[in-house]
Amino acid sequence: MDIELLSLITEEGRRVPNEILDPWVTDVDTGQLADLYQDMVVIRRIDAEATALQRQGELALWPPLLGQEAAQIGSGRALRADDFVFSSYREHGVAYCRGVGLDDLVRVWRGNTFSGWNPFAVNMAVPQVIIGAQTLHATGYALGIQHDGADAAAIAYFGDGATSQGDVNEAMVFAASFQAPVIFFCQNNHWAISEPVGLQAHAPLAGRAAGFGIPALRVDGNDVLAVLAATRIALDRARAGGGPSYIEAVTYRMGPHTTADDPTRYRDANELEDWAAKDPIDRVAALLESEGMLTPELQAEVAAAADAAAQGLRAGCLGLHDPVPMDVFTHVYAAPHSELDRQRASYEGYLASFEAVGSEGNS
Amino acid sequence: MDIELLSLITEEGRRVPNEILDPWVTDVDTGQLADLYQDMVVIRRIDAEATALQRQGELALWPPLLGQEAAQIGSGRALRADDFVFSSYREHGVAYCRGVGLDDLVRVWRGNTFSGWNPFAVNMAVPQVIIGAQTLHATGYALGIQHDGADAAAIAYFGDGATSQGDVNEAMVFAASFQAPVIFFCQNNHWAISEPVGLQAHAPLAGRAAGFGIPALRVDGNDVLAVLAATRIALDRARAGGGPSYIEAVTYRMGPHTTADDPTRYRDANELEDWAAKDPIDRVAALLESEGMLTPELQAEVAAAADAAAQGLRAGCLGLHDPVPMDVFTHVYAAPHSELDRQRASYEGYLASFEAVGSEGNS
Amino acid sequence: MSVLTFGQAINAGLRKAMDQDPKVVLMGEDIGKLGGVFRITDGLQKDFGAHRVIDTPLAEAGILGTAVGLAYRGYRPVVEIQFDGFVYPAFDQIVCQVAKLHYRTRGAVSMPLTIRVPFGGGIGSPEHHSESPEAYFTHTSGLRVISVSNPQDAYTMIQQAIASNDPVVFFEPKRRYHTKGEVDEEAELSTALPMGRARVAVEGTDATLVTYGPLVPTALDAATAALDDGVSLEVIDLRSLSPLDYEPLVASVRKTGRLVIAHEAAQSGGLGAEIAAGITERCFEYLEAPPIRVTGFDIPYPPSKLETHHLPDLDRILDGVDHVLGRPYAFRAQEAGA
Amino acid sequence: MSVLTFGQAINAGLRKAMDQDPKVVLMGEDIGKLGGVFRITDGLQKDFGAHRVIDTPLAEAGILGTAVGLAYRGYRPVVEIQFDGFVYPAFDQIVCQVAKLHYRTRGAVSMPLTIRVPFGGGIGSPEHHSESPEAYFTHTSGLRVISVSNPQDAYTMIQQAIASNDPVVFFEPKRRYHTKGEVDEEAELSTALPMGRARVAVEGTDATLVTYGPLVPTALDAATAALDDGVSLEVIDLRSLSPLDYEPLVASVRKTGRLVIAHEAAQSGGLGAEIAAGITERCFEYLEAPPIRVTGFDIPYPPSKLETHHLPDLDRILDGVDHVLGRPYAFRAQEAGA
Ligand SMILES: Cc1ncc(C[n+]2csc(CCOP(=O)(O)OP(=O)(O)O)c2C)c(N)n1
Ligand SMILES: Cc1ncc(C[n+]2csc(CCOP(=O)(O)OP(=O)(O)O)c2C)c(N)n1
Ligand SMILES: [Mg+2]
Ligand SMILES: [Mg+2]
Repeated sequence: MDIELLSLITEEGRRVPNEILDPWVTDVDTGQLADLYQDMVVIRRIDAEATALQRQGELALWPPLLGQEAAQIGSGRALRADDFVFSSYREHGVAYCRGVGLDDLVRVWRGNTFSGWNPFAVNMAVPQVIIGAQTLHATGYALGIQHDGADAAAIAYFGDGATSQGDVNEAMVFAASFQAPVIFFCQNNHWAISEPVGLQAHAPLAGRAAGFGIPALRVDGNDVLAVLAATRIALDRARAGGGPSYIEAVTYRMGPHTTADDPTRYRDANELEDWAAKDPIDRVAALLESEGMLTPELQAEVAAAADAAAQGLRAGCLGLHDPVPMDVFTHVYAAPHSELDRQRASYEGYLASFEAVGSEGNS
Repeated sequence: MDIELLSLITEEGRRVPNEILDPWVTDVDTGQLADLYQDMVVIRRIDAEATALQRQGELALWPPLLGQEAAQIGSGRALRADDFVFSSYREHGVAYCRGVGLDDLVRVWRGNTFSGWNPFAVNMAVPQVIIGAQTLHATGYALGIQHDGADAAAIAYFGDGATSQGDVNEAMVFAASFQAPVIFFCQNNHWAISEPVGLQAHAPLAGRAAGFGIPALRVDGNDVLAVLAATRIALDRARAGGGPSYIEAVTYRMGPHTTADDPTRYRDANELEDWAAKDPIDRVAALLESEGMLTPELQAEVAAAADAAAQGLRAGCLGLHDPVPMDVFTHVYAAPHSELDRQRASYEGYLASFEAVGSEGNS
Repeated sequence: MSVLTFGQAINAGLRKAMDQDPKVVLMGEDIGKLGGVFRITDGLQKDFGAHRVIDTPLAEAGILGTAVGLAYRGYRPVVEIQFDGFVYPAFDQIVCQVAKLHYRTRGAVSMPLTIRVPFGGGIGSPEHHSESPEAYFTHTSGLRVISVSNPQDAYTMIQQAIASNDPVVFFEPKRRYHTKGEVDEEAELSTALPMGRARVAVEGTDATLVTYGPLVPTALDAATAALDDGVSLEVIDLRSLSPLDYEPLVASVRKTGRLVIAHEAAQSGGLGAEIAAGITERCFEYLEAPPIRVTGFDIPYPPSKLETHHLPDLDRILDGVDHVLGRPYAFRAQEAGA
Repeated sequence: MSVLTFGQAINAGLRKAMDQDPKVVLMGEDIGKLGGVFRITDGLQKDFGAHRVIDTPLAEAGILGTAVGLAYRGYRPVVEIQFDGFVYPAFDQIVCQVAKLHYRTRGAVSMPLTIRVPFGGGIGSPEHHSESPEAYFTHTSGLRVISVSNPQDAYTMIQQAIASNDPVVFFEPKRRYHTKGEVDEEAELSTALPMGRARVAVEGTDATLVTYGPLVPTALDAATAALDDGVSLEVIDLRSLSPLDYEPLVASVRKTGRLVIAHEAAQSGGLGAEIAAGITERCFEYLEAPPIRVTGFDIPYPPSKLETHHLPDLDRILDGVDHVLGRPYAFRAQEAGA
């Protein structure tokens, strides 16, 4: 199964035509390209700052997106406010596009909570850790959109490793069966922790979709314009009642799986070098440059935005309030639950007993 | 996705050429065709007898194979003794080909046991009720074959409905990843209880395989010769180290889902009529007839074999011994288990107490 | 008052819930045209349309996972798992998503799912068709678990479950689907006994017999049989398995001093363990004997010809009562003597 | 005797099992080159080859299902589930296939699988990484369930589990992976305490404290702290969660009359319920107080900054001891007074 890899910006930053994608980005002028460039630079900087915060002990863990900026910004910027995102844990770039606050981006990773934001405030579910589970949620949400007669879409982000999970395949079955307005957005970053994509599949992942009756596109995931175009194609199909779509964005995880991971144990330095040459930001910079747009002003502006984001992130992170002990009992149920209430009361009494006894002892 | 439906014997019983399948059945002369014919007649008769036994209260349930004789005999007869079968609950025809005894065919359905036979005696696992689960078992078994350096194959039988299950898709992922010698044999009988195949998929099921990197064939499942050929192709690939294959045998469940089902609630009589015209046995009879082979002698022989099978089945069924109460505790574990042993002893005492008290009372 | 079978009562309850709230949608395998293999959803697709009574592809994780997505979108999915033994492919979605999303999102996302599971044995079925998996769910924080025992509760509680903003696993004792009973279809839901509450089904003084779902009728028979022998059993129908409603249980055991718990599920780690432990904690000084569990054995559900040897029946329950009263085999002696 | 970390001890045990039986194969995500996310299989793929230490595609049902097939073919698969919270996608294969195949086939097919699950909390992980799902498995007939608490047992019992012809779910307390201890790598497996047996870790007379896995070291600390206060605790390390080894438990409770059970899992339906019920049945006349459970709460595992408020620690265990001794807050008064 041979599936063409579509692109609009070459590794060297040359804009090339593509008849499938071109019609969908005719409106993207160099100004907008500069915006995408800025988004990518900013999110890379946020990512680096979060990694630093983890190294400094301020975050428990961080899954870097380094290398995947184009895949996330290109798709994230294609979405409408009333679309709904179901992501995995690595889609900080998408969250950024949705308008998630900087402190909210790291709240979960600091260990304060499992929910960085209210999903309905930004129409993006909280990140999913169980690999692939969110693809079904997106499909169900899309069914709801369909029942409501709305023209929004749901989009599920998942990795190359996730394609092996039953849930992801069942999601495609359900989506195709009901022609639900959902986009399966696979970031093939070539690795699932230490496992190369070749262990999950010998054939291109985009090829999976056709068998389920779902049209697929395979795009250069480091090409922000190609990703934008592909996502717009899928969104248009969803809004027009054309059912689900599948996008494989071929990219690369340039960092470790998470800050707890040491990729030198399992992958070649050469591979990383090869991919560094395909950097998603560099190529847009080169394109802007060649179009005379990468002015010192722009660069200064972008750098300032990145700095501000990094500072905002750090301040936001350090400013997060620790949760209070009795939070462990809150929101397990929507309505009172006799057994849990008993346990809560008992623990409250237990904590109070220290104070009581303590003050006794001190008296 | 257009996938050709391959066949060698038309609905009317005409032998037609097919360049993919023909090379694999050059050895099948009319004598062997007559044998396949007999197998199909016999298994249809067994199936009818089992249905009758259920109606008469001798079996708790029976899932008829009526209409699927060619798919099961064609594939079952292609297998070697050292191949290993993992089936669902409907593959009585395959079990028959493996040499499963007639009483063993109904043992489970009488409610005596969950295991009609010793899987290793006939190299066929006990039927699987959990939809799709057996496809992973077949894949694992095939991995074992591969590790052993043997040239056998594993074959998994499953239905059109099963294709929606995560397990079946994961099995394809694993099989493709390890290039395991396994055959995914899907009997698309058009129904999963009351759900038409169109609910599971809008595209041909055989199309699923390619995306996983697995070669597929779509054959007329009511054409015993085509099924035999397709299975041989897949087996040959497996034995030669060529990895997994997928076969969709397009057939029809002419009876109810099980004897507990009433298909008139959900499907058209017309549909049944259409498929009756494609009967797998009639067309072989017609072909044999046209070749002058359907002699009165053959017909008598086949009828006698079918009668004998039916009688053997009935006698075998009625002759089955009821299990004894303490069997409930047997074989839960391979080694002693203190808690279960305690429960067994206690129940033994309980049962004995009736006798003790009973005899007291009588004295 | 109408006389309905258990199955009809659930059907009527589903219909009422769907009538009252357009966000209620049913999902499952074969629930549409066929009306489900037990016909519980009979006629509903015809009346409410294929949009609200959704025949799904054959994949339980898929059903639960899409139900989660529908809940995100504001729907109240009512999922039918065809048989108890087929709930496990959906276990991950139930345990990691359905049960946790409200907590995970600090209350922002509700999961008002109802997961209907026909459960238990006694109908002569093949393997995987007679399971009692309730303890897996009662041990899962974030879920509510219900088991109904009669048509009236079935009718009322399925509506309460659907109205609950928490996810509810709703166990229907399939061998009682054809039991008939009076059902008041007019009563206001708000006046009914809340979903989380147990009910004293028979009052008594000598021992407390607690059970739920399919064994409630058996327990009622046991109370009758015991009374013939001069033993007064108090029978409690739990109705809610999570949370457990300890109030009537504690009151009863403080009165009787003796407790027998019956369920079909395997003993080790079954709900009976929790009840025995919970009651011992709460009523230690009142107990005259240790709580006794009359349950299925620690075995996979056996072939149907043997199921009567696994399922607690009248005799085994009376045997348990005998033991907790410290008079083993008294009932049996009586029977034999009679 | 060598001094090994917990993790190294399991590694050494796996290595020995693989050396001795070519049918032993390891399967899991990232267990090959990486040696697993906890490095438990470090170096094994290098030494035994990719055929015997198999990096699988990312699908837990797939791993367990193919392991079942390998067992059919005569292999003894040792499966690693990367974290406790990822075992649920495989639940169906474990509960319906692995646990039942021996029974279903009347003993013809064995399922000598070992399912290794790093479990429990206390390492500051994100959600789904700190679960204690053992009760789901102890309630599943057909499985054996183990939880080890120290390097020596880890080394020995992983070999016993692999040698077992029954499927074993093997819970490894991940927060103890770096604990060091002496391990006798030369001792004959046949001379070791059998896998199904509990061990009295500390002898005592005033109360019995029973736990397993990650809380055993905490329980040992509790015994020391209690002794300072003149309370003699008997600590029992269960080791086997299914079956439970009641012999030393019963002996201990008959001696002390008081029982505290500790585990990280949620209380309702946790293993503590079974132990409390089982001990009450067996030791009713000996009990001076109801068995007390010190456990995680009935909540989804909380965010890591709150996990210390969910996990039973030294203080909460001592509080439980206080209560079972009928002297609430005695320890605390002492601390405060000191
Ligand atoms: C069900 C489940 N199994 C295993 C894991 C552990 N795990 C976390 S991330 C990961 C790899 C995911 O790879 P991929 O889908 O390619 O996404 P990526 O991390 O590359 O973005 C694994 C195995 C998990 N979180 N959930
Ligand atoms: C996991 C699971 N879910 C549901 C069922 C109930 N069930 C039994 S057979 C069946 C339909 C299967 O259809 P298909 O795969 O096409 O096989 P066929 O019966 O047509 O041979 C269903 C839903 C089951 N046995 N297992
Ligand atoms: Mg990846
Ligand atoms: Mg079918």
